[in-house]
Amino acid sequence: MVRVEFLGPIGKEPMEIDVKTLKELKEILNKDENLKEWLKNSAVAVNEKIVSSLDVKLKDGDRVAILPPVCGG
Amino acid sequence: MVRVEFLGPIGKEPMEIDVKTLKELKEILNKDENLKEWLKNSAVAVNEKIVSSLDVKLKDGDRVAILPPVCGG
Amino acid sequence: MVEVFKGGIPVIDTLQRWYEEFKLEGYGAMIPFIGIVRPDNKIDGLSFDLYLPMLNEWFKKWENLPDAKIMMAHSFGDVMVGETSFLCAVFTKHRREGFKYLEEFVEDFKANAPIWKYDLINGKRIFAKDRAKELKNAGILKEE
Amino acid sequence: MVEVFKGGIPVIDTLQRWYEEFKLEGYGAMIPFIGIVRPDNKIDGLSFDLYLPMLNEWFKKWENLPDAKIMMAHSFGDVMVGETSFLCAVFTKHRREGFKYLEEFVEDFKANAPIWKYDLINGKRIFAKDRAKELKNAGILKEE
Repeated sequence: MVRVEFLGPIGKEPMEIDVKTLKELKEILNKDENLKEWLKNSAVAVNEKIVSSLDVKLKDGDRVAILPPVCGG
Repeated sequence: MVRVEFLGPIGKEPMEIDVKTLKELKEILNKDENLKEWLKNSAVAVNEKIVSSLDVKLKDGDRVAILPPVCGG
Repeated sequence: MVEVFKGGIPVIDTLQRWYEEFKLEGYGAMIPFIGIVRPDNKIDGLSFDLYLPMLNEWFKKWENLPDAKIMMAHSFGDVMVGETSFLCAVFTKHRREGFKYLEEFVEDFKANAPIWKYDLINGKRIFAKDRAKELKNAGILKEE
Repeated sequence: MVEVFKGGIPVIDTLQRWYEEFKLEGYGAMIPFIGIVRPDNKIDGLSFDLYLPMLNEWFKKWENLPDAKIMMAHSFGDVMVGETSFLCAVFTKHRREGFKYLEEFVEDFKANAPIWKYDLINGKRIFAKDRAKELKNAGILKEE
């Protein structure tokens, strides 16, 4: 199982999902119409590191974060 | 009379001198061998403003400052 | 580690602590940056969410510079107008590296720190979408 | 007016006073610069002479900027290692003007403020000739 967190203004509770790749995760998350909008401009981190490709294997216990546009300070 | 102040490391007491121009003052100050060295790299202010030319008339009560190289902070 | 505070940062206490900690370490310049909440857009204040594990991960590359020390604090939750939500300080031997590092650090922070800002208006918390910037590789999960 | 202090500047008290004075004036960025005396060249400290009338005259052009507020303090007399001899703070609406003004201000200060620095070594006060810079139009009274 992979834990998916939705940060900041997305305002969605974390999910535990049984997926093996980011591609699979993409399919599932895009089914949620509200989330779909956020995915257009959100970055994705796996275990606190931003990823640049969907060819990332996920293993049991990995943490995925969906990161909408930021503005600190 | 003009008041001449020697700032910072020059370490000379202020003088009251009867001169009408900076040219005249230059003649007088260069007679002091120690001062002569400082005059090579010192700027001159008349009434707190740095001057760029010797063609400055001095009047009674003017304040002249001899300013050696600076380093604040 | 980034120092985090619920609500406004205790600016003066924090600066004092950092100053005392590093004033005898051979740094000739301490340059802080204090981000104060401005009374703009009729807001009562701002509010922040942080993703702390990633914030600390991001900060690591600034914590171990060979020729500078950088300290940083940020608020989470509500910060009222006139309070401070972001505080940092760069310590360097000479001033010029200090100016350079401060600017580079703050720009990197603005672009990459995982922090989300909201306006507080009439008791509501509204995402500051207009001021937010996409992180690198944003949109990777977008449906083609 | 430049604030002057005999010996080291009370850094934290001064920053607090400036912060409280301007935090509600619509400035989003306060960027101080703190010049700390480094334990270099085996000095016990530094010492300073100021020409105050001209220092204040020089500072005037920085006091009335349309889009920034700049505050400044400097020591005269002896300042020991670890103490602060120069303190300033730039307040601007946004950070970028703040970075720009801070750097311009400090460079102008270093080149043009009528201040003389001495090393304190074994109880002696030695002019820091190697670090001193000629003012503009220097040498005007030099004998041809």
